[in-house]
Amino acid sequence: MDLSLSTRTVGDRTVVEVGGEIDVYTAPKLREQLVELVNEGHYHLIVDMEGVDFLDSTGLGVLVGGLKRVRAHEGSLRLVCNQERILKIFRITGLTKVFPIHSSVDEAVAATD
Amino acid sequence: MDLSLSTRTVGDRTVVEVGGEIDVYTAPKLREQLVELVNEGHYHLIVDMEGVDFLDSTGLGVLVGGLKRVRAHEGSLRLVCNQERILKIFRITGLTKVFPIHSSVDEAVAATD
Amino acid sequence: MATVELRFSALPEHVRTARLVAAAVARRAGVDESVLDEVRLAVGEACSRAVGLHRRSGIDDAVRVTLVEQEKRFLIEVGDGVPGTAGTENGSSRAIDGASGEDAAEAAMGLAVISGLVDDLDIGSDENGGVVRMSWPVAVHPVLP
Amino acid sequence: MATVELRFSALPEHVRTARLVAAAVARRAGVDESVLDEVRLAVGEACSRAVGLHRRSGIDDAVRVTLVEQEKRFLIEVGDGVPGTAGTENGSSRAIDGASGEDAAEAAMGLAVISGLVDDLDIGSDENGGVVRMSWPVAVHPVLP
Ligand SMILES: Nc1ncnc2c1ncn2[C@@H]1O[C@H](COP(=O)(O)OP(=O)(O)O)[C@@H](O)[C@H]1O
Ligand SMILES: Nc1ncnc2c1ncn2[C@@H]1O[C@H](COP(=O)(O)OP(=O)(O)O)[C@@H](O)[C@H]1O
Repeated sequence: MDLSLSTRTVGDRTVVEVGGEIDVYTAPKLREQLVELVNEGHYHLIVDMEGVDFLDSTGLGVLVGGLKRVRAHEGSLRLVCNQERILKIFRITGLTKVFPIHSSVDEAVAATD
Repeated sequence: MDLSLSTRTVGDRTVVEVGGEIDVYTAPKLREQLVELVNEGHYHLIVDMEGVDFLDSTGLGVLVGGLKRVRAHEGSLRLVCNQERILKIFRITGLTKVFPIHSSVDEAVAATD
Repeated sequence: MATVELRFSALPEHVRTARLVAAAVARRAGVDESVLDEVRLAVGEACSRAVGLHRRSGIDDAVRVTLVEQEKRFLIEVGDGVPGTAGTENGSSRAIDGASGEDAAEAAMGLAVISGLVDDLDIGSDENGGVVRMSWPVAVHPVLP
Repeated sequence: MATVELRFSALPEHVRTARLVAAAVARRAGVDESVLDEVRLAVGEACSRAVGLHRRSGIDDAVRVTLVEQEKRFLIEVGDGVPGTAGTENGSSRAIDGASGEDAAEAAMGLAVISGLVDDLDIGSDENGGVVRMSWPVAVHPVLP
Protein backbone atom coordinates (compact mmCIF):
# COMPACT_ATOMS: atom_id res chain seq x y z
CA MET A 1 0.00 0.00 0.00
CA ASP A 2 1.21 3.44 -0.78
CA LEU A 3 1.70 6.47 1.36
CA SER A 4 -1.04 9.04 1.83
CA LEU A 5 -0.45 12.47 3.34
CA SER A 6 -2.85 15.20 4.33
CA THR A 7 -2.18 18.36 6.26
CA ARG A 8 -4.38 20.62 8.36
CA THR A 9 -3.90 23.41 10.86
CA VAL A 10 -5.19 23.34 14.44
CA GLY A 11 -4.36 26.63 16.25
CA ASP A 12 -0.60 27.10 15.90
CA ARG A 13 -0.04 23.40 15.24
CA THR A 14 0.13 21.70 11.90
CA VAL A 15 -1.19 18.15 11.79
CA VAL A 16 0.21 15.80 9.16
CA GLU A 17 -2.00 12.75 8.82
CA VAL A 18 -0.06 9.86 7.38
CA GLY A 19 -1.56 6.65 6.01
CA GLY A 20 -0.16 3.51 4.40
CA GLU A 21 3.43 2.34 4.44
CA ILE A 22 6.38 4.50 5.39
CA ASP A 23 9.37 2.64 4.05
CA VAL A 24 12.51 3.04 1.98
CA TYR A 25 10.35 3.66 -1.09
CA THR A 26 7.85 6.18 0.27
CA ALA A 27 9.86 7.90 3.02
CA PRO A 28 11.26 10.51 0.59
CA LYS A 29 7.72 11.76 0.01
CA LEU A 30 7.18 12.24 3.74
CA ARG A 31 10.55 13.99 4.03
CA GLU A 32 9.59 16.40 1.24
CA GLN A 33 6.34 17.18 3.00
CA LEU A 34 8.07 17.91 6.31
CA VAL A 35 10.78 20.01 4.66
CA GLU A 36 8.14 22.01 2.79
CA LEU A 37 6.14 22.67 5.96
CA VAL A 38 9.22 23.89 7.81
CA ASN A 39 10.24 26.05 4.87
CA GLU A 40 6.76 27.61 4.92
CA GLY A 41 7.23 28.47 8.58
CA HIS A 42 5.29 25.65 10.25
CA TYR A 43 7.47 24.81 13.24
CA HIS A 44 5.02 22.95 15.47
CA LEU A 45 4.20 19.70 13.80
CA ILE A 46 2.04 16.80 14.86
CA VAL A 47 2.47 13.64 12.81
CA ASP A 48 -0.62 11.48 13.15
CA MET A 49 0.45 7.89 12.51
CA GLU A 50 -2.84 6.16 13.29
CA GLY A 51 -3.31 5.23 9.63
CA VAL A 52 0.21 3.87 9.21
CA ASP A 53 0.39 0.16 8.43
CA PHE A 54 4.11 -0.20 8.21
CA LEU A 55 7.09 1.84 9.39
CA ASP A 56 10.74 1.01 8.89
CA SER A 57 14.03 2.62 9.87
CA THR A 58 14.02 4.85 6.80
CA GLY A 59 10.75 6.31 8.07
CA LEU A 60 12.27 6.75 11.52
CA GLY A 61 15.20 8.58 9.92
CA VAL A 62 12.83 10.99 8.19
CA LEU A 63 10.99 11.69 11.45
CA VAL A 64 14.32 12.32 13.20
CA GLY A 65 15.28 14.62 10.34
CA GLY A 66 12.00 16.48 10.76
CA LEU A 67 12.61 16.84 14.47
CA LYS A 68 16.04 18.34 13.87
CA ARG A 69 14.58 20.81 11.41
CA VAL A 70 11.80 22.10 13.65
CA ARG A 71 14.17 22.26 16.62
CA ALA A 72 16.43 24.56 14.63
CA HIS A 73 13.46 26.97 14.80
CA GLU A 74 12.57 26.29 18.45
CA GLY A 75 9.72 24.16 17.16
CA SER A 76 8.33 20.77 18.10
CA LEU A 77 7.41 17.48 16.47
CA ARG A 78 4.91 15.29 18.25
CA LEU A 79 3.65 11.91 17.20
CA VAL A 80 0.21 10.38 17.57
CA CYS A 81 0.30 6.60 17.70
CA ASN A 82 -1.58 3.88 19.54
CA GLN A 83 -0.55 0.89 17.47
CA GLU A 84 1.56 -1.52 19.46
CA ARG A 85 3.49 -2.79 16.44
CA ILE A 86 4.51 0.73 15.45
CA LEU A 87 5.31 1.79 19.03
CA LYS A 88 7.54 -1.27 19.31
CA ILE A 89 9.81 0.09 16.59
CA PHE A 90 10.22 3.38 18.44
CA ARG A 91 11.03 1.46 21.61
CA ILE A 92 13.56 -0.86 19.97
CA THR A 93 15.48 2.10 18.57
CA GLY A 94 15.26 4.19 21.75
CA LEU A 95 13.27 6.86 19.93
CA THR A 96 10.49 6.86 22.53
CA LYS A 97 12.94 9.02 24.48
CA VAL A 98 13.34 11.41 21.56
CA PHE A 99 9.75 11.93 20.43
CA PRO A 100 6.75 12.90 22.54
CA ILE A 101 4.19 10.24 21.60
CA HIS A 102 0.50 10.92 22.23
CA SER A 103 -2.58 8.76 22.05
CA SER A 104 -4.72 11.31 20.20
CA VAL A 105 -4.37 14.44 18.10
CA ASP A 106 -6.31 16.39 20.76
CA GLU A 107 -3.82 15.37 23.39
CA ALA A 108 -0.92 16.34 21.15
CA VAL A 109 -2.51 19.72 20.37
CA ALA A 110 -3.03 20.41 24.07
CA ALA A 111 0.52 19.41 25.03
CA THR A 112 3.21 21.93 25.90
CA ASP A 113 6.82 21.21 26.81
CA MET B 1 -6.15 -17.01 0.34
CA ASP B 2 -6.94 -20.63 0.97
CA LEU B 3 -9.78 -22.79 -0.18
CA SER B 4 -12.95 -23.18 1.84
CA LEU B 5 -15.52 -25.88 1.20
CA SER B 6 -18.94 -26.47 2.67
CA THR B 7 -21.59 -28.91 1.61
CA ARG B 8 -25.36 -28.98 2.05
CA THR B 9 -28.27 -30.90 0.59
CA VAL B 10 -31.23 -29.30 -1.23
CA GLY B 11 -33.78 -31.94 -2.27
CA ASP B 12 -31.86 -34.53 -4.29
CA ARG B 13 -29.09 -32.05 -5.08
CA THR B 14 -25.86 -31.56 -3.15
CA VAL B 15 -24.52 -28.02 -3.11
CA VAL B 16 -20.78 -27.56 -2.63
CA GLU B 17 -20.03 -23.97 -1.73
CA VAL B 18 -16.46 -23.10 -2.63
CA GLY B 19 -14.57 -20.03 -1.44
CA GLY B 20 -11.06 -18.68 -1.91
CA GLU B 21 -8.53 -19.77 -4.52
CA ILE B 22 -8.81 -22.94 -6.57
CA ASP B 23 -5.34 -23.42 -7.95
CA VAL B 24 -2.59 -25.98 -8.37
CA TYR B 25 -2.08 -25.97 -4.60
CA THR B 26 -5.67 -26.26 -3.38
CA ALA B 27 -7.35 -28.11 -6.25
CA PRO B 28 -6.52 -31.55 -4.76
CA LYS B 29 -8.68 -30.67 -1.76
CA LEU B 30 -11.65 -29.91 -4.03
CA ARG B 31 -11.04 -33.12 -5.95
CA GLU B 32 -11.10 -35.13 -2.71
CA GLN B 33 -14.38 -33.51 -1.74
CA LEU B 34 -16.00 -34.31 -5.09
CA VAL B 35 -14.70 -37.88 -5.08
CA GLU B 36 -15.99 -38.40 -1.56
CA LEU B 37 -19.43 -37.08 -2.43
CA VAL B 38 -19.71 -39.36 -5.44
CA ASN B 39 -18.48 -42.34 -3.41
CA GLU B 40 -21.19 -41.59 -0.86
CA GLY B 41 -23.80 -41.71 -3.59
CA HIS B 42 -24.31 -37.98 -4.29
CA TYR B 43 -24.62 -37.87 -8.06
CA HIS B 44 -26.33 -34.49 -8.58
CA LEU B 45 -23.84 -31.82 -7.63
CA ILE B 46 -24.05 -28.06 -7.73
CA VAL B 47 -20.75 -26.27 -7.28
CA ASP B 48 -21.38 -22.73 -6.07
CA MET B 49 -18.40 -20.65 -7.15
CA GLU B 50 -19.66 -17.23 -6.05
CA GLY B 51 -17.04 -17.07 -3.31
CA VAL B 52 -14.17 -18.08 -5.57
CA ASP B 53 -11.50 -15.39 -6.01
CA PHE B 54 -9.21 -17.27 -8.30
CA LEU B 55 -9.53 -20.28 -10.58
CA ASP B 56 -6.84 -21.79 -12.76
CA SER B 57 -6.66 -24.69 -15.20
CA THR B 58 -5.93 -27.18 -12.42
CA GLY B 59 -9.25 -26.20 -10.90
CA LEU B 60 -10.94 -26.61 -14.26
CA GLY B 61 -9.40 -30.06 -14.52
CA VAL B 62 -10.87 -31.05 -11.18
CA LEU B 63 -14.32 -29.84 -12.21
CA VAL B 64 -14.07 -31.80 -15.46
CA GLY B 65 -13.00 -34.83 -13.42
CA GLY B 66 -16.02 -34.37 -11.17
CA LEU B 67 -18.31 -34.14 -14.19
CA LYS B 68 -16.95 -37.42 -15.57
CA ARG B 69 -17.48 -39.12 -12.23
CA VAL B 70 -21.12 -38.07 -11.79
CA ARG B 71 -21.89 -38.85 -15.42
CA ALA B 72 -20.69 -42.40 -14.85
CA HIS B 73 -23.69 -42.59 -12.50
CA GLU B 74 -26.12 -40.72 -14.76
CA GLY B 75 -25.61 -37.71 -12.51
CA SER B 76 -25.07 -34.02 -13.15
CA LEU B 77 -22.65 -31.28 -12.17
CA ARG B 78 -23.90 -27.70 -12.40
CA LEU B 79 -21.98 -24.54 -11.65
CA VAL B 80 -23.18 -21.31 -10.10
CA CYS B 81 -21.11 -18.33 -11.16
CA ASN B 82 -21.77 -14.68 -11.95
CA GLN B 83 -18.24 -13.38 -11.83
CA GLU B 84 -17.06 -12.18 -15.19
CA ARG B 85 -13.39 -12.95 -14.54
CA ILE B 86 -14.19 -16.53 -13.62
CA LEU B 87 -16.66 -17.00 -16.48
CA LYS B 88 -13.97 -15.75 -18.84
CA ILE B 89 -11.79 -18.74 -17.99
CA PHE B 90 -14.59 -21.16 -18.82
CA ARG B 91 -15.14 -19.36 -22.11
CA ILE B 92 -11.47 -19.32 -23.08
CA THR B 93 -11.22 -23.06 -22.59
CA GLY B 94 -14.53 -23.85 -24.26
CA LEU B 95 -15.92 -25.32 -21.03
CA THR B 96 -19.04 -23.15 -21.13
CA LYS B 97 -20.22 -25.78 -23.59
CA VAL B 98 -19.47 -28.59 -21.16
CA PHE B 99 -20.90 -27.25 -17.90
CA PRO B 100 -24.37 -25.85 -17.30
CA ILE B 101 -23.62 -22.51 -15.62
CA HIS B 102 -26.33 -20.84 -13.54
CA SER B 103 -26.63 -17.44 -11.96
CA SER B 104 -27.99 -18.69 -8.64
CA VAL B 105 -28.19 -21.85 -6.57
CA ASP B 106 -31.99 -21.70 -6.78
CA GLU B 107 -31.84 -21.67 -10.56
CA ALA B 108 -29.41 -24.61 -10.53
CA VAL B 109 -31.63 -26.55 -8.13
CA ALA B 110 -34.66 -25.95 -10.33
CA ALA B 111 -32.86 -26.95 -13.53
CA THR B 112 -33.39 -30.25 -15.27
CA ASP B 113 -31.66 -31.51 -18.38
CA MET C 1 15.16 -1.79 -16.85
CA ALA C 2 14.57 -2.92 -13.30
CA THR C 3 14.43 -6.65 -12.94
CA VAL C 4 13.12 -8.99 -10.32
CA GLU C 5 13.86 -12.66 -10.47
CA LEU C 6 12.16 -15.38 -8.46
CA ARG C 7 13.38 -18.95 -8.24
CA PHE C 8 11.45 -21.60 -6.42
CA SER C 9 11.57 -25.34 -5.98
CA ALA C 10 8.90 -27.13 -7.97
CA LEU C 11 6.13 -27.21 -5.37
CA PRO C 12 2.52 -26.17 -6.03
CA GLU C 13 2.46 -23.87 -3.01
CA HIS C 14 5.12 -21.60 -4.49
CA VAL C 15 3.01 -20.93 -7.57
CA ARG C 16 0.93 -18.61 -5.40
CA THR C 17 4.02 -16.73 -4.35
CA ALA C 18 4.92 -16.27 -8.00
CA ARG C 19 1.43 -14.91 -8.74
CA LEU C 20 1.70 -12.52 -5.82
CA VAL C 21 5.10 -11.24 -6.88
CA ALA C 22 4.17 -10.88 -10.53
CA ALA C 23 1.03 -8.91 -9.75
CA ALA C 24 2.80 -6.66 -7.22
CA VAL C 25 5.70 -5.86 -9.50
CA ALA C 26 3.46 -5.42 -12.53
CA ARG C 27 1.24 -2.99 -10.64
CA ARG C 28 4.24 -0.96 -9.59
CA ALA C 29 5.56 -0.99 -13.14
CA GLY C 30 2.36 0.64 -14.32
CA VAL C 31 0.46 -2.28 -15.79
CA ASP C 32 -3.20 -1.35 -15.83
CA GLU C 33 -5.32 -2.51 -12.86
CA SER C 34 -7.79 -4.14 -15.26
CA VAL C 35 -5.04 -6.35 -16.70
CA LEU C 36 -3.53 -7.47 -13.39
CA ASP C 37 -5.96 -10.38 -13.10
CA GLU C 38 -4.73 -11.58 -16.45
CA VAL C 39 -1.11 -11.26 -15.38
CA ARG C 40 -1.81 -13.20 -12.21
CA LEU C 41 -3.63 -15.97 -14.02
CA ALA C 42 -1.13 -16.25 -16.89
CA VAL C 43 1.87 -16.38 -14.57
CA GLY C 44 0.11 -18.93 -12.40
CA GLU C 45 -0.60 -21.14 -15.40
CA ALA C 46 2.94 -20.89 -16.71
CA CYS C 47 4.34 -21.72 -13.27
CA SER C 48 1.90 -24.60 -12.67
CA ARG C 49 2.95 -26.02 -15.99
CA ALA C 50 6.65 -25.68 -15.12
CA VAL C 51 6.08 -27.27 -11.71
CA GLY C 52 4.27 -30.17 -13.38
CA LEU C 53 7.07 -30.64 -15.91
CA HIS C 54 9.74 -30.64 -13.18
CA ARG C 55 7.86 -33.10 -11.04
CA ARG C 56 7.10 -35.51 -13.85
CA SER C 57 10.71 -35.32 -15.07
CA GLY C 58 12.10 -35.70 -11.54
CA ILE C 59 14.07 -32.48 -11.91
CA ASP C 60 15.35 -30.80 -8.75
CA ASP C 61 16.18 -27.44 -10.29
CA ALA C 62 14.24 -24.33 -9.41
CA VAL C 63 11.56 -22.85 -11.63
CA ARG C 64 12.62 -19.32 -12.65
CA VAL C 65 10.37 -16.30 -13.06
CA THR C 66 11.93 -13.13 -14.43
CA LEU C 67 10.12 -9.80 -14.39
CA VAL C 68 11.54 -7.07 -16.57
CA GLU C 69 10.29 -3.51 -16.71
CA GLN C 70 10.90 -2.26 -20.19
CA GLU C 71 10.08 1.21 -21.33
CA LYS C 72 6.68 0.39 -22.73
CA ARG C 73 6.11 -3.26 -21.86
CA PHE C 74 6.25 -5.35 -18.76
CA LEU C 75 7.88 -8.66 -19.63
CA ILE C 76 7.53 -11.92 -17.72
CA GLU C 77 9.50 -15.06 -18.47
CA VAL C 78 8.82 -18.38 -16.81
CA GLY C 79 11.60 -20.88 -17.37
CA ASP C 80 11.60 -24.57 -16.60
CA GLY C 81 14.58 -26.92 -16.44
CA VAL C 82 13.29 -29.53 -18.86
CA PRO C 83 15.43 -29.51 -22.00
CA GLY C 84 13.30 -29.41 -25.13
CA THR C 85 13.47 -31.82 -28.01
CA ALA C 86 15.98 -30.26 -30.38
CA GLY C 87 14.31 -28.49 -33.25
CA THR C 88 10.87 -28.55 -31.67
CA GLU C 89 9.25 -25.34 -32.71
CA ASN C 90 6.08 -26.03 -30.92
CA GLY C 91 6.45 -25.67 -27.17
CA SER C 92 3.00 -26.93 -26.47
CA SER C 93 3.58 -30.30 -28.05
CA ARG C 94 6.80 -30.57 -26.07
CA ALA C 95 4.95 -29.92 -22.82
CA ILE C 96 2.33 -32.46 -23.63
CA ASP C 97 4.78 -35.08 -24.87
CA GLY C 98 6.27 -35.20 -21.40
CA ALA C 99 2.93 -35.86 -19.79
CA SER C 100 0.71 -38.91 -19.74
CA GLY C 101 -3.06 -39.12 -19.93
CA GLU C 102 -4.74 -36.61 -17.69
CA ASP C 103 -1.51 -34.72 -17.09
CA ALA C 104 -1.51 -34.06 -20.81
CA ALA C 105 -5.08 -32.77 -20.62
CA GLU C 106 -4.11 -30.48 -17.78
CA ALA C 107 -1.05 -29.15 -19.57
CA ALA C 108 -3.17 -28.51 -22.64
CA MET C 109 -5.79 -26.68 -20.60
CA GLY C 110 -3.09 -24.52 -18.98
CA LEU C 111 -1.74 -23.55 -22.37
CA ALA C 112 -5.24 -22.88 -23.62
CA VAL C 113 -5.78 -20.44 -20.77
CA ILE C 114 -2.45 -18.67 -21.32
CA SER C 115 -2.89 -18.33 -25.04
CA GLY C 116 -6.47 -17.18 -24.61
CA LEU C 117 -5.39 -14.48 -22.19
CA VAL C 118 -2.09 -13.15 -23.40
CA ASP C 119 -1.79 -11.26 -26.67
CA ASP C 120 1.97 -11.16 -26.71
CA LEU C 121 3.00 -14.73 -26.00
CA ASP C 122 6.02 -16.74 -27.04
CA ILE C 123 6.66 -20.33 -26.07
CA GLY C 124 10.24 -21.29 -26.69
CA SER C 125 13.34 -22.45 -24.91
CA ASP C 126 16.75 -21.37 -23.70
CA GLU C 127 19.85 -23.32 -22.61
CA ASN C 128 18.12 -24.53 -19.44
CA GLY C 129 14.79 -25.63 -20.82
CA GLY C 130 11.43 -24.30 -21.88
CA VAL C 131 10.60 -20.61 -21.52
CA VAL C 132 7.17 -18.99 -21.65
CA ARG C 133 7.52 -15.28 -22.50
CA MET C 134 4.60 -12.93 -22.01
CA SER C 135 4.34 -9.17 -22.04
CA TRP C 136 1.81 -6.46 -21.32
CA PRO C 137 1.78 -2.73 -22.03
CA VAL C 138 2.56 -0.33 -19.22
CA ALA C 139 1.04 3.09 -18.68
CA VAL C 140 3.39 5.88 -19.71
CA HIS C 141 3.49 7.22 -16.16
CA PRO C 142 4.07 4.42 -13.69
CA VAL C 143 2.53 4.61 -10.24
CA LEU C 144 4.44 6.90 -7.86
CA PRO C 145 4.57 6.40 -4.09
CA MET D 1 13.59 -28.16 2.38
CA ALA D 2 11.66 -26.04 -0.10
CA THR D 3 13.47 -22.92 -1.16
CA VAL D 4 12.40 -19.69 -2.76
CA GLU D 5 14.94 -17.22 -4.01
CA LEU D 6 14.28 -13.64 -5.03
CA ARG D 7 16.78 -11.44 -6.81
CA PHE D 8 16.09 -7.81 -7.51
CA SER D 9 17.98 -4.81 -8.79
CA ALA D 10 18.87 -2.37 -6.03
CA LEU D 11 15.78 -0.14 -6.15
CA PRO D 12 13.76 0.88 -3.09
CA GLU D 13 10.49 -0.18 -4.70
CA HIS D 14 11.55 -3.82 -4.82
CA VAL D 15 12.06 -3.92 -1.07
CA ARG D 16 8.28 -4.08 -0.75
CA THR D 17 8.16 -7.05 -3.07
CA ALA D 18 10.74 -8.77 -0.88
CA ARG D 19 8.65 -8.10 2.22
CA LEU D 20 5.55 -9.45 0.49
CA VAL D 21 7.28 -12.63 -0.64
CA ALA D 22 8.96 -13.25 2.70
CA ALA D 23 5.72 -12.87 4.63
CA ALA D 24 3.75 -15.04 2.18
CA VAL D 25 6.28 -17.86 2.16
CA ALA D 26 6.82 -17.67 5.93
CA ARG D 27 3.08 -17.91 6.57
CA ARG D 28 2.82 -20.95 4.35
CA ALA D 29 5.84 -22.52 6.03
CA GLY D 30 4.00 -22.32 9.36
CA VAL D 31 5.63 -19.29 10.95
CA ASP D 32 3.22 -18.01 13.58
CA GLU D 33 0.84 -15.19 12.50
CA SER D 34 2.01 -13.10 15.45
CA VAL D 35 5.59 -13.20 14.20
CA LEU D 36 4.89 -12.36 10.56
CA ASP D 37 5.06 -8.62 11.23
CA GLU D 38 8.53 -9.15 12.58
CA VAL D 39 9.55 -11.17 9.53
CA ARG D 40 8.22 -8.49 7.22
CA LEU D 41 10.00 -5.70 9.06
CA ALA D 42 13.30 -7.54 9.48
CA VAL D 43 13.44 -8.58 5.82
CA GLY D 44 12.55 -5.04 4.79
CA GLU D 45 15.34 -3.61 6.91
CA ALA D 46 17.90 -6.09 5.63
CA CYS D 47 16.88 -5.39 2.03
CA SER D 48 16.83 -1.61 2.49
CA ARG D 49 20.31 -1.86 3.90
CA ALA D 50 21.49 -3.97 0.97
CA VAL D 51 19.89 -1.59 -1.53
CA GLY D 52 21.65 1.33 0.19
CA LEU D 53 25.00 -0.46 0.09
CA HIS D 54 24.63 -1.30 -3.61
CA ARG D 55 23.65 2.23 -4.53
CA ARG D 56 26.42 3.89 -2.55
CA SER D 57 28.96 1.45 -3.97
CA GLY D 58 27.63 1.81 -7.50
CA ILE D 59 27.10 -1.95 -7.77
CA ASP D 60 24.77 -3.23 -10.49
CA ASP D 61 24.32 -6.75 -9.12
CA ALA D 62 21.01 -7.91 -7.77
CA VAL D 63 20.22 -8.13 -4.08
CA ARG D 64 19.46 -11.76 -3.20
CA VAL D 65 16.86 -13.00 -0.74
CA THR D 66 16.78 -16.73 0.00
CA LEU D 67 13.94 -18.34 1.93
CA VAL D 68 14.57 -21.84 3.23
CA GLU D 69 12.00 -24.01 4.98
CA GLN D 70 13.88 -26.18 7.40
CA GLU D 71 12.25 -28.77 9.58
CA LYS D 72 11.83 -26.54 12.61
CA ARG D 73 13.02 -23.12 11.49
CA PHE D 74 12.27 -20.78 8.65
CA LEU D 75 15.53 -19.27 7.44
CA ILE D 76 15.94 -16.03 5.51
CA GLU D 77 19.19 -14.81 4.06
CA VAL D 78 19.63 -11.40 2.50
CA GLY D 79 22.84 -11.09 0.52
CA ASP D 80 24.41 -7.97 -0.91
CA GLY D 81 27.17 -7.71 -3.49
CA VAL D 82 29.53 -5.52 -1.52
CA PRO D 83 32.64 -7.50 -0.61
CA GLY D 84 33.50 -7.17 3.08
CA THR D 85 36.79 -6.04 4.50
CA ALA D 86 38.73 -9.27 4.94
CA GLY D 87 38.75 -10.47 8.50
CA THR D 88 35.99 -8.12 9.61
CA GLU D 89 34.01 -10.05 12.14
CA ASN D 90 31.54 -7.31 12.70
CA GLY D 91 29.21 -6.86 9.76
CA SER D 92 27.61 -3.81 11.24
CA SER D 93 30.81 -1.79 11.27
CA ARG D 94 31.38 -2.85 7.66
CA ALA D 95 27.96 -1.59 6.65
CA ILE D 96 28.49 1.71 8.35
CA ASP D 97 32.04 2.18 7.09
CA GLY D 98 30.69 2.27 3.58
CA ALA D 99 28.26 5.04 4.42
CA SER D 100 28.80 8.68 5.15
CA GLY D 101 27.07 10.91 7.70
CA GLU D 102 23.37 10.42 7.71
CA ASP D 103 23.59 7.27 5.61
CA ALA D 104 25.60 5.84 8.46
CA ALA D 105 22.91 6.85 10.93
CA GLU D 106 20.30 5.19 8.75
CA ALA D 107 22.29 1.99 8.39
CA ALA D 108 22.78 1.94 12.14
CA MET D 109 19.07 2.42 12.74
CA GLY D 110 18.24 -0.39 10.35
CA LEU D 111 20.57 -2.75 12.16
CA ALA D 112 19.18 -1.62 15.49
CA VAL D 113 15.70 -2.58 14.31
CA ILE D 114 16.80 -5.97 12.99
CA SER D 115 18.77 -6.89 16.07
CA GLY D 116 15.99 -5.70 18.33
CA LEU D 117 13.48 -7.86 16.49
CA VAL D 118 15.24 -11.06 15.56
CA ASP D 119 16.45 -13.51 18.17
CA ASP D 120 18.40 -15.68 15.80
CA LEU D 121 20.48 -13.25 13.77
CA ASP D 122 23.86 -13.59 12.14
CA ILE D 123 25.56 -10.86 10.15
CA GLY D 124 28.37 -12.26 8.07
CA SER D 125 29.49 -12.63 4.50
CA ASP D 126 29.89 -15.10 1.67
CA GLU D 127 31.86 -15.02 -1.57
CA ASN D 128 29.62 -12.33 -3.04
CA GLY D 129 29.38 -9.91 -0.16
CA GLY D 130 27.57 -9.38 3.11
CA VAL D 131 24.84 -11.73 4.24
CA VAL D 132 22.23 -11.16 6.93
CA ARG D 133 20.89 -14.50 8.20
CA MET D 134 17.75 -14.61 10.29
CA SER D 135 15.51 -17.46 11.36
CA TRP D 136 12.23 -18.04 13.11
CA PRO D 137 10.58 -21.14 14.53
CA VAL D 138 7.82 -22.84 12.55
CA ALA D 139 4.78 -24.59 13.93
CA VAL D 140 5.10 -28.37 13.80
CA HIS D 141 2.12 -28.61 11.47
CA PRO D 142 2.37 -26.10 8.66
CA VAL D 143 -0.76 -24.58 7.19
CA LEU D 144 -2.59 -26.88 4.79
CA PRO D 145 -4.78 -25.68 1.89
N1 LIG E 1 18.65 6.42 13.71
C1 LIG E 1 19.02 7.68 13.83
N2 LIG E 1 19.42 8.11 15.02
C2 LIG E 1 19.80 9.37 15.17
N3 LIG E 1 19.80 10.25 14.17
C3 LIG E 1 19.42 9.86 12.99
C4 LIG E 1 19.00 8.57 12.74
N4 LIG E 1 18.62 8.47 11.45
C5 LIG E 1 18.83 9.65 10.92
N5 LIG E 1 19.31 10.49 11.85
C6 LIG E 1 19.67 11.85 11.67
O1 LIG E 1 18.53 12.48 11.18
C7 LIG E 1 18.89 13.22 10.08
C8 LIG E 1 18.26 12.56 8.91
O2 LIG E 1 17.66 13.51 8.28
P1 LIG E 1 17.15 13.25 6.85
O3 LIG E 1 15.78 12.74 6.96
O4 LIG E 1 18.15 12.43 6.14
O5 LIG E 1 17.13 14.73 6.40
P2 LIG E 1 17.76 15.46 5.20
O6 LIG E 1 18.45 14.48 4.34
O7 LIG E 1 16.54 16.01 4.59
O8 LIG E 1 18.66 16.44 5.86
C9 LIG E 1 20.37 13.19 9.90
O9 LIG E 1 20.95 14.32 10.44
C10 LIG E 1 20.78 11.96 10.64
O10 LIG E 1 22.02 12.09 11.27
N1 LIG F 1 -8.76 -29.48 -20.02
C1 LIG F 1 -9.39 -30.65 -20.02
N2 LIG F 1 -10.19 -30.93 -21.03
C2 LIG F 1 -10.78 -32.11 -21.06
N3 LIG F 1 -10.64 -33.06 -20.13
C3 LIG F 1 -9.83 -32.77 -19.10
C4 LIG F 1 -9.19 -31.58 -18.99
N4 LIG F 1 -8.46 -31.60 -17.84
C5 LIG F 1 -8.68 -32.76 -17.30
N5 LIG F 1 -9.51 -33.49 -18.05
C6 LIG F 1 -9.98 -34.82 -17.82
O1 LIG F 1 -10.62 -34.77 -16.60
C7 LIG F 1 -10.13 -35.82 -15.81
C8 LIG F 1 -9.35 -35.19 -14.72
O2 LIG F 1 -9.77 -35.76 -13.67
P1 LIG F 1 -8.96 -35.60 -12.38
O3 LIG F 1 -9.48 -34.42 -11.67
O4 LIG F 1 -7.53 -35.65 -12.69
O5 LIG F 1 -9.50 -36.88 -11.69
P2 LIG F 1 -8.77 -38.08 -11.02
O6 LIG F 1 -7.31 -37.87 -11.09
O7 LIG F 1 -9.34 -37.95 -9.67
O8 LIG F 1 -9.27 -39.22 -11.83
C9 LIG F 1 -9.22 -36.67 -16.63
O9 LIG F 1 -9.91 -37.77 -17.11
C10 LIG F 1 -8.81 -35.76 -17.73
O10 LIG F 1 -8.60 -36.44 -18.94
